[in-house]
Amino acid sequence: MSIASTQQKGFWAILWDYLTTVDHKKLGNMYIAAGAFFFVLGGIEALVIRIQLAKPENDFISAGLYNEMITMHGTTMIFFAAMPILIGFMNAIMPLQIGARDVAFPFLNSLGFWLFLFGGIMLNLSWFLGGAPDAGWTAYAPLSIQSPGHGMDFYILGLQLSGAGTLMGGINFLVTIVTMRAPGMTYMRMPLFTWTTFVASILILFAFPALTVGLFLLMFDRLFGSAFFDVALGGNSVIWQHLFWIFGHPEVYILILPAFGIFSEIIPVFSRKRLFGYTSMVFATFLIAFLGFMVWAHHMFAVGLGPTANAIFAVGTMAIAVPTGIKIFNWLATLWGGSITINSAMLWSLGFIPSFTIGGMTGVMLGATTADYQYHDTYFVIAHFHYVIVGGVVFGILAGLHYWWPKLFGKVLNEAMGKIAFWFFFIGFHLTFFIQHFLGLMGMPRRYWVFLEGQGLDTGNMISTVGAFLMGIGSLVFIINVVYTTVKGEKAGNDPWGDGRSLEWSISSPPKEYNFKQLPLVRGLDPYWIEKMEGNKKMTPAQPVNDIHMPNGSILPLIMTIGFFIASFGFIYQVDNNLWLIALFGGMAIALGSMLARSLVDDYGYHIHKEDLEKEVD
Amino acid sequence: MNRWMGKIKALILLGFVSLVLAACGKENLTALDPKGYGAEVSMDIMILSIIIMIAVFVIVMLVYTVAIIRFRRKKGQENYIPKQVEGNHKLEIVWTAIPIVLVIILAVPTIFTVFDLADDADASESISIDVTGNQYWWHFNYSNEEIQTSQDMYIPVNEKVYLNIDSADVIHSFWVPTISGKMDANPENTNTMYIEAYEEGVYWGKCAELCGPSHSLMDFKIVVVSQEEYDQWVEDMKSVDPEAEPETASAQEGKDLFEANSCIGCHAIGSSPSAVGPNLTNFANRTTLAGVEDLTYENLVDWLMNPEALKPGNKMTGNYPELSEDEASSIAEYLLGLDHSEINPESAGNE
Amino acid sequence: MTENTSMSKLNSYQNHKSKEEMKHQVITFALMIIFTLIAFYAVAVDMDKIFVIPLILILAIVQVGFQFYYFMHMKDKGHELVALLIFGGIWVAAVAILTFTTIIWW
Amino acid sequence: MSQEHTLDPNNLPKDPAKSTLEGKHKFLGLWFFLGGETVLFSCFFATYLALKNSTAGGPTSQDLFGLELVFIMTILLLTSSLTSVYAIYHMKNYDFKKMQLWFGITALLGLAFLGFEIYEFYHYITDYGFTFRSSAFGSAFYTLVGFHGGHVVFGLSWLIALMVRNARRGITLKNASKFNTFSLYWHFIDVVWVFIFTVVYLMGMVS
Ligand code: HEA
Ligand code: HEA
Ligand SMILES: [Cu+2]
Repeated sequence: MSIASTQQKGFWAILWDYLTTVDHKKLGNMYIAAGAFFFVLGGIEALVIRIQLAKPENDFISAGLYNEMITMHGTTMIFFAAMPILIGFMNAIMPLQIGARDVAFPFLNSLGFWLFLFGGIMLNLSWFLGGAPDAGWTAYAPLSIQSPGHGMDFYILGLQLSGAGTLMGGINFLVTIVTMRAPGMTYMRMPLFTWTTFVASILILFAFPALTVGLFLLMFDRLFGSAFFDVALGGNSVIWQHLFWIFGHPEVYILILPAFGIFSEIIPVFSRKRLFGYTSMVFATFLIAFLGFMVWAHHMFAVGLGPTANAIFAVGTMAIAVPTGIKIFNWLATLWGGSITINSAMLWSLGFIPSFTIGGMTGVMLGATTADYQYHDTYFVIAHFHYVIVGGVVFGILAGLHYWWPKLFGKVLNEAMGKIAFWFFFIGFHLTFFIQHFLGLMGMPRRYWVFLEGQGLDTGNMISTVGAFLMGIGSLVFIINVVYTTVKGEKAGNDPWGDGRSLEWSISSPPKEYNFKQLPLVRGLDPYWIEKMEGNKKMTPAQPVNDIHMPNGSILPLIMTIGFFIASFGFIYQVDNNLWLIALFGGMAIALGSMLARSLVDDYGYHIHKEDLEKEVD
Repeated sequence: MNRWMGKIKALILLGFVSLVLAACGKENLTALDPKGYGAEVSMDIMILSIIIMIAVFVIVMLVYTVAIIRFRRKKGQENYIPKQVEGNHKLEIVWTAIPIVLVIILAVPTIFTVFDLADDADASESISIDVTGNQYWWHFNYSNEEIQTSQDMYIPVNEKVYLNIDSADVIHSFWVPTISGKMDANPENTNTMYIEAYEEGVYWGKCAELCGPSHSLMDFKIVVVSQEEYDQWVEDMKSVDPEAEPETASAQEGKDLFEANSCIGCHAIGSSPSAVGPNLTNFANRTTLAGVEDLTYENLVDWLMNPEALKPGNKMTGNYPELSEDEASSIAEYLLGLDHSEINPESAGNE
Repeated sequence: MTENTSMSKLNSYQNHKSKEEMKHQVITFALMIIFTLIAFYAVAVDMDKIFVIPLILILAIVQVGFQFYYFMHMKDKGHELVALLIFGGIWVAAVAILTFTTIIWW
Repeated sequence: MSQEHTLDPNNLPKDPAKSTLEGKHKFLGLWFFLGGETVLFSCFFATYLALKNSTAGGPTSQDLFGLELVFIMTILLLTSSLTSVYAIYHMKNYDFKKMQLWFGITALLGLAFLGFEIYEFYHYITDYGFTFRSSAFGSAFYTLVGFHGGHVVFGLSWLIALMVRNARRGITLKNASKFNTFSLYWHFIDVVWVFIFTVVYLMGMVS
């Protein structure tokens, strides 16, 4: 348990360490790594989609496979790439920003990670077990009920597992932020990334249960013969759409708000200027979250909900432009009058502003119901949401990776390669998606396996495909950069950018397992900056050096997850053969047994002793 | 970097211009050249919104560009610390208020048009057609006229037509971009919307809600003809005799095969309500085969022998005995004789 | 620590306060039972639908308020944030139920 | 065992459940979780309300429901809420035996409730042939009420595990918060039931 020496550990010891860790930083990195893996997977699926659509009536892949491809692309990207990477940042960075030594529930944190990972594995195993889900990431009933094979079942259980993990993460972050802020870190001194983590967690808390319910209904219909969506027995498929979008729209803000938080950290640092309109930024974040729950039917304008509902939801949707606008203008005002350095992290942030603004504006256009009757389910919508998701969330993730890489891994990413990657990706991105607005309006619906020859759609689609490959090259350069940096990169100091403002820059890169030897005393917004400006090189401690209490690692989260994983297979295959009920009950027994074990054995953690701490150098 | 930025801007602009030059896509498919009431109303809102958006975007980009250029850290400024501005209430109020105003400008006409397009006051005295989406074809039932047909819908020009849309299986969505926006075809209810076409012509319709493997092949057409032609068509369709003798012997053979192989069990000819498969009354007058292919003899024979090759996952595959090439040819000949109306897509002028 | 600590060690003020609180809780419980009785009675005697449904819904909401505020101590200090989040949840719940009862009509 | 978790008899914290950081975390965590559960159950309720008349020719709510059984179940569960309040009261007074006693009664009431619920379902299935698969109404009914029942089962297992595990330990700062979170959870189950008996049973019987 000594932390004084970095003793050489064997491979198995390291593996065991990662399998049992409850350290928020390690889990954060694991989230990011797994998310990156799924991003490449989803990206390859995107490339397959674009190859298929490169020319009219192409037969690169079959119709059924195409539907599997788009479903898996959408599901993987949203649930297993974008969200986990953001949760990874929340895990790794947020506790550092509020001056905490860990999250409130380290055990739950690890459970959440494993549930997410096995959910993703579950979903992707469908490729090898008779076919992937093929009803779109939105899984509209009754198509999803009638979908043959077990693909949809993997979708349902995979999302159910990872959704449970996400919910745990959300609650964990909320409690952490409420109870574990360092002395002096009042709510209105929290960095914006912490704020957006907080608000996104609230969204998770209220949005995911709707998905959980929807998935249960789908699962009961598919696996246990209930009749929620069976019209012959009085079922109603519109219920699924409501449940999905009650979750689905807040979900897009779960994605974008943390990205907003990341930009709100980066832009001030590289403008050397405090964030303009901090209070209104916080307020706007809450307003977006609040309004986010009242707009979901804008995905259902064509369902036939009636003019009153359509009009109300149209107004709600457009209203979101206002708080988002506040944010955009505050960022611009932060740049204004600053002293701007443009490096890779900043490039991604600057690329974000115009790209996201375009995406947001097409969002408002979609919100105008009458026009949406034309846009709906066409490539215009595809263009809209890739503009906000890629131009907002993915840019945010990449900006955050460049910005926090030194903090996470102790090395600064290579600048030259960072810029090359940016330009390839940025140009490819606009090439791919800008043209799609027009394709949509020219009569190309989305989820089309082929488009016909002679309908004026050929050139646009070709351009789009070329763009996608440029994005692929950009991503590859980034991956090479990561490898290169890991091998050759220079070591980073505590504050490699020189202008760090928040607490994470006041400690070593990467931080010690206990983060702060002494909890820092926070004297205002941007605490580290304040200390630097007043001539102190570092934070004033709020307490003397004391023993630090640490939680014990545990293998139970992994075992519990494996239990649920096995049980999921039981659920899926019991329709074919009753023997699978053994897997169902066996898996459940493992999961519940490890839960019981957890609650029966008191875990008091351990202490890092004062004497050892004093030997440490910062 | 600025140099780069300029190049990219130029590139994007170039792309944009070339697009505008390439017109707005294919006539009678694009939503950008509306020839019907719904599409026109949508277009108006689109134009209003795009004007607002361009204005907003220009402002954002102006501030953005100036900020990046003017406030770039220059040589010798390495230790310069700019003023740490907390905020500015006046500015913040301005950029809250202006978007609110813009949003209201967009919201008000949106609300009015939403109610306008949902108005069904004239439903009882207008032509009304029951539209049913099926995997992967469309059925049209002119309930007042007792006419059944599939794939090609005939309507008179400049006339409000009410569509009662539902689905026989999964959710589909009825979309004819040039005439009107979409309406979903749900299995559990009937949605009503009206369309009105301003010009004669054949308009492409597409299914816009994922409905299975052949979702992208579920095209249909609206054939807009003059009022007289429409009346004529109704007349012709009503007087079709499903039992009429085909002209040639091989067509007669085809008819027998059609009946013997229980094709007739799914495909009605005439006004029979049976609608497991498309109604074939005026099959030979169709614009396309199966919605997407040229209606030629060869294509039809291929389709009859192996529909799966054209439309994966369709409901016809495997539901009838395998056909030899000869048998398929006879049936094709029979089907291509089903041109019971003088009114066909050519009457609509285009194509 | 296996021994039970006896009541006597608590200071009497605190003791008094929790006694007081207990009284409230019993009253709360009695009210809940009464509300339940009224609701069941209203249905049993077959009153007019227009009247019964709002009545029993209001009774339920008040009863649940009791549960939250008295049994679950939401009225106590230190529950502000908790209340905020619960009301957040209730808000989302209300919007969801409202739409499901209005625009899913077929 | 670390000294942090044992009680110093001369310096008893006022509220043992929230006197440690861990206790505070548990307390907040559970409340936030209940916020999520509110949405979860509201979605089940919403689905039920949308489908309650979709009986597909099968039994309707008026055919099925009877007041007596539901009334008994309601009283049982409401009372169990009170008894758990008593238990927590005694916990705050560090009276372990009484706490165990009242929690014991809570568990028994919960079990009785569950027994009646199982009887009720059995009755519908055998006497009316009304199952989970009969109609959309059937699916929605069993899912909503069944999920609540599932929560009761989980709560009971939790309670019994806690009681057994701590039977010989008495109240400590570590387990006080566990008992407290359990009781919050149990109250919430009661809250949900109040809406179930009102919205499902009572409203289902009003003609
Ligand atoms: C990160 C993800 C993300 C984000 C942030 C958004 C943001 C928004 N989205 Fe988007 N959306 C998606 C992801 C996202 N969306 C996805 C994935 C889908 C498709 C799902 C599927 O069907 O598969 C979708 C679909 C979608 C639809 C349904 C389209 C259809 O299927 O027919 C609509 C309709 O209203 C919509 C609207 C909006 C609006 C109004 C915003 C707003 O929040 C945008 C606000 C931002 C701005 C407006 C820009 C900045 C503001 C200013 C500069 C101020 C001044 C501006 C004005 C006055 C206009 N979105
Ligand atoms: C976070 C969300 C996210 C992200 C990041 C993306 C990213 C991309 N998406 Fe998106 N997409 C969705 C979410 C997302 N998508 C959703 C939700 C749908 C709707 C699905 C549905 O309809 O149900 C959709 C649908 C969708 C469609 C429409 C399909 C259809 O309707 O028929 C298309 C088509 O162009 C597309 C393209 C792309 C492209 C080109 C990218 C690019 O940005 C990807 C860039 C990344 C790469 C190119 C990967 C890089 C890989 C490497 C560097 C490794 C290389 C290794 C080897 C070659 C071995 N996507
Ligand atoms: Cu949305």
